[in-house]
Amino acid sequence: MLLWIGLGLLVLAAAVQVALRRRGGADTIFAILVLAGSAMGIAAAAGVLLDGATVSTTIASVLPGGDWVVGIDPLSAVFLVAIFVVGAMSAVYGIGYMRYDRELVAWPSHAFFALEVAALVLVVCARSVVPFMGAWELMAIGSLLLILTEHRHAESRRAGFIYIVATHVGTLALFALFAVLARDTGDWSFGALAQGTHAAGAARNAVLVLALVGFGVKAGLFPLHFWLPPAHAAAPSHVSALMSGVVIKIGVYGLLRVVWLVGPPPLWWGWTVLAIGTLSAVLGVLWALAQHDVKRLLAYHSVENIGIILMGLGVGALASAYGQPTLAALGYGAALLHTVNHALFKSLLFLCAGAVYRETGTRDLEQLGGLARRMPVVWLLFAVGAAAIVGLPPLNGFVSEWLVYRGLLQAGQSAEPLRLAVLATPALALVGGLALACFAKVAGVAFLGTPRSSRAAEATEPSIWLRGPAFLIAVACAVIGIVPPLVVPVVLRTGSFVASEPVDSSFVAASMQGAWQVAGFAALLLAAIAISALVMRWLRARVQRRVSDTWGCGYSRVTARMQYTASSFAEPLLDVFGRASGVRTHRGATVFHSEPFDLVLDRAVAPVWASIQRAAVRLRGLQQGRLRTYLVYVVGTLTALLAYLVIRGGAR
Amino acid sequence: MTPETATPVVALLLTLVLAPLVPGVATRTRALLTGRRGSPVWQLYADLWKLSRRGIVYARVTSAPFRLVPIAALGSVVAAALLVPLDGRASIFAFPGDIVAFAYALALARFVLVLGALDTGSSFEGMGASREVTFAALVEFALFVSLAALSVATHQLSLSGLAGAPLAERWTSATPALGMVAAGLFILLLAECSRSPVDDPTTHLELTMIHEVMILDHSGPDLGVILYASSVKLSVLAALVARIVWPVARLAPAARLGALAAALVLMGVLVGVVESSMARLKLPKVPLYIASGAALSALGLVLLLR
Amino acid sequence: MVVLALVIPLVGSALAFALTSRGARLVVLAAVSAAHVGIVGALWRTPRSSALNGWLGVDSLGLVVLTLVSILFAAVVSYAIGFLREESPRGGRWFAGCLLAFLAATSLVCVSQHLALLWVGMETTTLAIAPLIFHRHDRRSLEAVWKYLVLSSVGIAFALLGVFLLATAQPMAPGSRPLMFGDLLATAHSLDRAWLRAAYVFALTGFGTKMGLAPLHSWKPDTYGEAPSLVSALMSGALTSCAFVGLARFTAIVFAAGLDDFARPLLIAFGLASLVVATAFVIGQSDVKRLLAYSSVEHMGLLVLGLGVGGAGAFGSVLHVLNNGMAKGMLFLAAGNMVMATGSSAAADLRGLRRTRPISAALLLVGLFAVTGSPPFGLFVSEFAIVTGAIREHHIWVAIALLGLLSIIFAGIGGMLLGVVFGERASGDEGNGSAPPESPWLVSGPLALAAIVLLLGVYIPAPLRESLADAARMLGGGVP
Amino acid sequence: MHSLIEPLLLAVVLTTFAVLGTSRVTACVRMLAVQGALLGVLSVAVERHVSPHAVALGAGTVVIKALVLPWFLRWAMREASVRREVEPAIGYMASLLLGAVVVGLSFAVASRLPAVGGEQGTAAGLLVPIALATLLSGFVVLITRSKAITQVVGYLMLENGVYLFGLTLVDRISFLVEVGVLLDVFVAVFIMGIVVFHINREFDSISAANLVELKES
Repeated sequence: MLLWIGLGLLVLAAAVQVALRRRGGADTIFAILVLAGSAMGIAAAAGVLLDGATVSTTIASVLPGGDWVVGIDPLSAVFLVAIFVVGAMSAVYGIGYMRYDRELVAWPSHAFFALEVAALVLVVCARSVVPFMGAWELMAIGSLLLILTEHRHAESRRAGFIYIVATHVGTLALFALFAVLARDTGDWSFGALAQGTHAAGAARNAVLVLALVGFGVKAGLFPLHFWLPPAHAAAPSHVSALMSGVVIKIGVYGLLRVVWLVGPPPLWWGWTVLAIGTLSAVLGVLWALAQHDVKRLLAYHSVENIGIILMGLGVGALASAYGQPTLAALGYGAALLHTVNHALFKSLLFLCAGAVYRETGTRDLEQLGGLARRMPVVWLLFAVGAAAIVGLPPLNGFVSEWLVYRGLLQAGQSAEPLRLAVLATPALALVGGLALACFAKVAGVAFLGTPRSSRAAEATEPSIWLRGPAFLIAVACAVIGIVPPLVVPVVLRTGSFVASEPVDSSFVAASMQGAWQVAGFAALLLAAIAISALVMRWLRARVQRRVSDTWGCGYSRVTARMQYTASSFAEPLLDVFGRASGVRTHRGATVFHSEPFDLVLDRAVAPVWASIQRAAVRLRGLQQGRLRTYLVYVVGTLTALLAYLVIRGGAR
Repeated sequence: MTPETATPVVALLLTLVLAPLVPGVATRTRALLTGRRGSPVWQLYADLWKLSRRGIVYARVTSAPFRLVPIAALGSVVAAALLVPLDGRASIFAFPGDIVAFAYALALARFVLVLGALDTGSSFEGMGASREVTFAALVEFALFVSLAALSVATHQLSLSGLAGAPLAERWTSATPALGMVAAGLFILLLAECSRSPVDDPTTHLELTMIHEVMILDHSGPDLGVILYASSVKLSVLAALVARIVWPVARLAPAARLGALAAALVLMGVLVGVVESSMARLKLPKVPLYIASGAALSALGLVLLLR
Repeated sequence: MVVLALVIPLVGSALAFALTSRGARLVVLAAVSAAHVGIVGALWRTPRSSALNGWLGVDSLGLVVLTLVSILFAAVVSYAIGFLREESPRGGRWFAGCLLAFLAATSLVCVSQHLALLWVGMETTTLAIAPLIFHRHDRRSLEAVWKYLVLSSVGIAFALLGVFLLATAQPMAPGSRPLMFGDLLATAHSLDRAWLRAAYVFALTGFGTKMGLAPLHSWKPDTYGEAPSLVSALMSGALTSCAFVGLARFTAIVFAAGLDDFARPLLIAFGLASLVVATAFVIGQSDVKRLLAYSSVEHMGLLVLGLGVGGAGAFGSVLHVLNNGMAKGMLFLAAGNMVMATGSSAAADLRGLRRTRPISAALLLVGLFAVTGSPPFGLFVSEFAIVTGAIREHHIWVAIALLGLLSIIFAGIGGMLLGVVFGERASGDEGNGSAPPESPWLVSGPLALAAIVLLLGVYIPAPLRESLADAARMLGGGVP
Repeated sequence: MHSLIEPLLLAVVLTTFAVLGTSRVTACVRMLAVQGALLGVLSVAVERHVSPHAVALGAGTVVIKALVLPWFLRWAMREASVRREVEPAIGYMASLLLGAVVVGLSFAVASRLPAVGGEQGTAAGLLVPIALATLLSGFVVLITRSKAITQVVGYLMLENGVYLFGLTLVDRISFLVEVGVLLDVFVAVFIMGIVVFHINREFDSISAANLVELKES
């Protein structure tokens, strides 16, 4: 019930934007409505999460596929929380963000934004095929319109096109997926489908493969991630925050939902998911390291984090295949928690990046620098986000990565071949190290040192519309990081729900204890740092301090142009990985510059599409305008049919 | 407070006190082996004392991160030390999966250190930071190969389990595998603490430095604390390696403490020997070196998984 | 009642030719269309009504298509009023007259239970629409109408031969009346297999040409490209659907006679061929109306594919007739608005029109998703049913090929339409910045169609569902 | 009356060959008229007992196919001042050979088809293949002749073929339908004639070969 009210408020908010257009007060009312609606939704989701009960309502329908079922179960509740939090914050932020662009008419994009959030809610709440697909496509179209907000730039048009084609391919895969699922029943509600397929082996394999394709595109798994960086770079930052924070997570939701539908997946699937996850994580962060455009860089980090999420998911799938319910719950739970956490800190990072973009007018790292002095609040928030995404304690990123590590290491201790999963642990560590390098680069080059351009030098702190939401998200990151017991048991219970295993209380208790211990460690770390801060204070107080230029190692004075650039900062690391790092480098006597490219989009997808077009052009010859030729086609067809007739026993 | 519960605390304090000795021992050994007298082993104590009374110079461009470097370095190293069973049996604070916490606490210190280096806007420190993150990422990878191997060997998820009592039994059954893992860990220790052959703490040519070049602009107590923190890091890791090679869980508390002190000195000597025996590698070669460490541990891991 | 559906348009057509004042002519046009809609509504209330001792009769399939024709025609008429205002050589006498004659002919196809009569209606549609194609009286439209006439006349001649062969196949039992659909269906098993096969082959070629199945589609791009948009809308929406009715009736008989294994492969082959051709020509297409023509080829392919795979596919394709007709009509009318604004149908010239033609631009965008079978539009339901049918009937490879081709087609259509809707004029000038706002006559029709397509995606009225299911059963299929 | 069928059918074949062979458009049209007349007579001849329906149908056929349409085509030619040559894409000899092939083919196919049920056995036995032959030769004309007008001729021949086949079942296809068919053909040709006329107005020659403006570039 609360959920419906929340949805209603979201739609109402969109209506307000449409009705009031640019009149004063529209934005405020919009913000209030969105926040209220989201609060309702979160309340509804929280209710389900606390007492694990599933609520659902059925709407009679005369379409093929039987009645429509809509409801909240723990799985959708977890995603609902993420959707509403990120959605509301980004919506409010968007109001301030769009005000920077005078000639752009903002109200449609605000309206679309609210509707997009509503569509996301419907996707995770739909419990039967037709409404699910409907909401799914509404979501896709909504994202397209949001990406195209600044469609006067050819860049965003191209991004929108790539996005919509990729996502439509995914939709068609889901098309096939549900067609296979619905093959033997006329009732296409998820409940009925779940009964239908547990038995059938081949069908289940087909479903799982199609799920990897269909939901993989949405989630941006390697190698289906190619639409993601251009789209995230082209969209307005609050849209990027929503897409990267929530929309691509719907792909994860889909995978979990399919697992829930078809029961314990076969081994090959678990291994595949684990492998793809590892690959996406490593390649994603590696390619992120090569970027200079802040938003593209963040987009590649989404690929990385989706990879980490899938590593957890893979562990869960393998564990349930080997019949280890607790480990399965742990893996799925880790995936869920990292989903939520990534939704938080990635949207936080996008919001900060958007503020930088609006203030400096550029997304190119090489043009930034020294922003820490100009916009300290944004810098602080960005630092929090960066530390969180790198997985540093005591922030939320650490908690979920800790869960993933635990899953992998515990898998390593089992007797079955399952223990080979432990081999993914070092890869995860490598990802962590690379992420640290990458965000050291972003934070250091963009915010520290001295400005590399005049625009960077003149940036100022953005309005409260931009800072407020980002601040709240940052607080959420810190709270989850410092008090993990708030969330860990919930996600683990949801994990066992996904594995459709009864929740084992001792396991929950154990996980609760573990969560408290993490909290304890966070406390100890903070205490240690506080103590050493006091020590430093005391030491510094005893000596006299002065300020001078940076030690230039003999050079007369240090200029902004002498600073280390992002390209050169990342170079040695990219060098280690050679061709895989997807970067073209230009070395000169005085200049070192590198331009990244997407190995999949530029090396595989674009060429294939080009060759398809060439083939099509060759076929053009069939339509050369000669009526006699066309008549020949007709008679040719007729002859062929007659031949078929004779072959298939036209004789008496 | 029984001795059993007290020893971990004592061990930690002991480590904190003895820490500056380890690099001293290392440099002294190296000097002796290369036929020089070299500086006394307690040189670092003296340096720290001097630095604590020198004035501080802050570069004009620097901001909060630069000031934060010593605090984070010391704080997180100590927090990490809490998780290590320095006394050979149990750490002060342990929980399943605390190996992750250990590694990421050190990563936190590194993050701040790198940001501080970039804060100065100096190209040299930028260069150092770039090298630091490059090698650290690879070390992280190798480190977790070893930790995974140990966790597979001992069926434990916490450091005090990995390096504590359970390991002792496994040594008898899986000596070669664990040997390789230990060797790999020692190689990583040299890289992580930027000792030769990865880095040369005694060089004075900025272009070849990694760790040193990042703290060029630090001075006075700040520099002192940073140096002290890195010595603590060195000795904690040294103690960890020592515990793995030489499990002493069954000895009496006092003996274990003595073992800790001995282990620290011995590791210092060992580091010195290595440094005297092999020259610093060319930077492009370093990843190869780290990879070799990872390979050793990986071999051990595979043997254990088999 | 059934007869009225034919007589009223005929009378109206005669009036339109007779009347001299344009205003009166438009009134007749609107009145007839309204009356026709009313009659169809009444037919829904009195199912199975028949006339002329059974020569005319309304069965489910006919009723569904008749409804489509009637609604589409209403939309087109409201559009035509605006259209004739903007550009009408010679007061639109031929225009109105032929439109109404076309309505009569299509209604005849839908309601005739006698197959030869159906053929007569089919041929008449060809002849009634030809002068409309020729509306612009220039070289290009001349060429278009010539190709259309020759090709479809030849095709329809084959269809006639098919009818005759079917009559030959029918044993001269005293009870059964020749070529009456109902009797044929009932006594299908007593038909002579050999003649029946031959009849089906010719009928497939003939009606296939009228539907525009590849490789018999070659008239389509030229005709749709050159005809006025509303004519293209009628052809792609109504004419092809009527041809489908003809083919469906033959197919039903063949299936009833137990020749599935003979007919299904043919249908599937035609379907896939049409999809392939559509894919090849949609990619890199530079002209909006030709693009829509090839999209029509694609959807005709889907229709026969649905028939071919059977099962849920049959239901899907009957529903798809409805959806595709509405969506195509809507797209052609929306595109027509833009073409009227610029006088060219080249995509490059239509870019940036969203400023002066915002509603049409929005409609194009909606149409893009509707016509590519995206939920929540009706075409999703029907295409989904077809895919389900293919999988349930173990045509896995057909399903895979279908989905692959659909995704490429989407890329092709999306590439152009997104460019048109969101693109900017190559030459920076804002074009007709001072153009008048879109006239309600010109947008109301397509808007209504869009609403219907959307509605069919979320709600199918019970009686309609019943008729669809009934038609599907007649075509040897079932309800998904 | 029945004995007339075979000679009439053979005459039809001859007219077909004549159309294929002649080099004059007018001659084509004339031959077509003759063919139309033959069809009219045939539609009466196939009947065992002459019925008013059959007579009326035959009369209608003669009027439309032998008189009105040819006259109309000639009018169109005159108005369009069509040059007299047929200008085939392939030589007359070749067309004739093709015609022969087509006739052989149709007899082959017809032999594989079951007999048309009923009393007029042999006659019908000849009727089916010749109907096919006429139809296919019409196609040959359509494809090999490039002039719009000659393509109309080809279409009419094709139509005649179908019509011939229809004669096998006069007793089943009711009169009304036959008339409808006839009228449709009439209107079709009428419109085609108009278009031919317009084509001539727009293009200097009415060679349909010029109509290649619409295509995929």
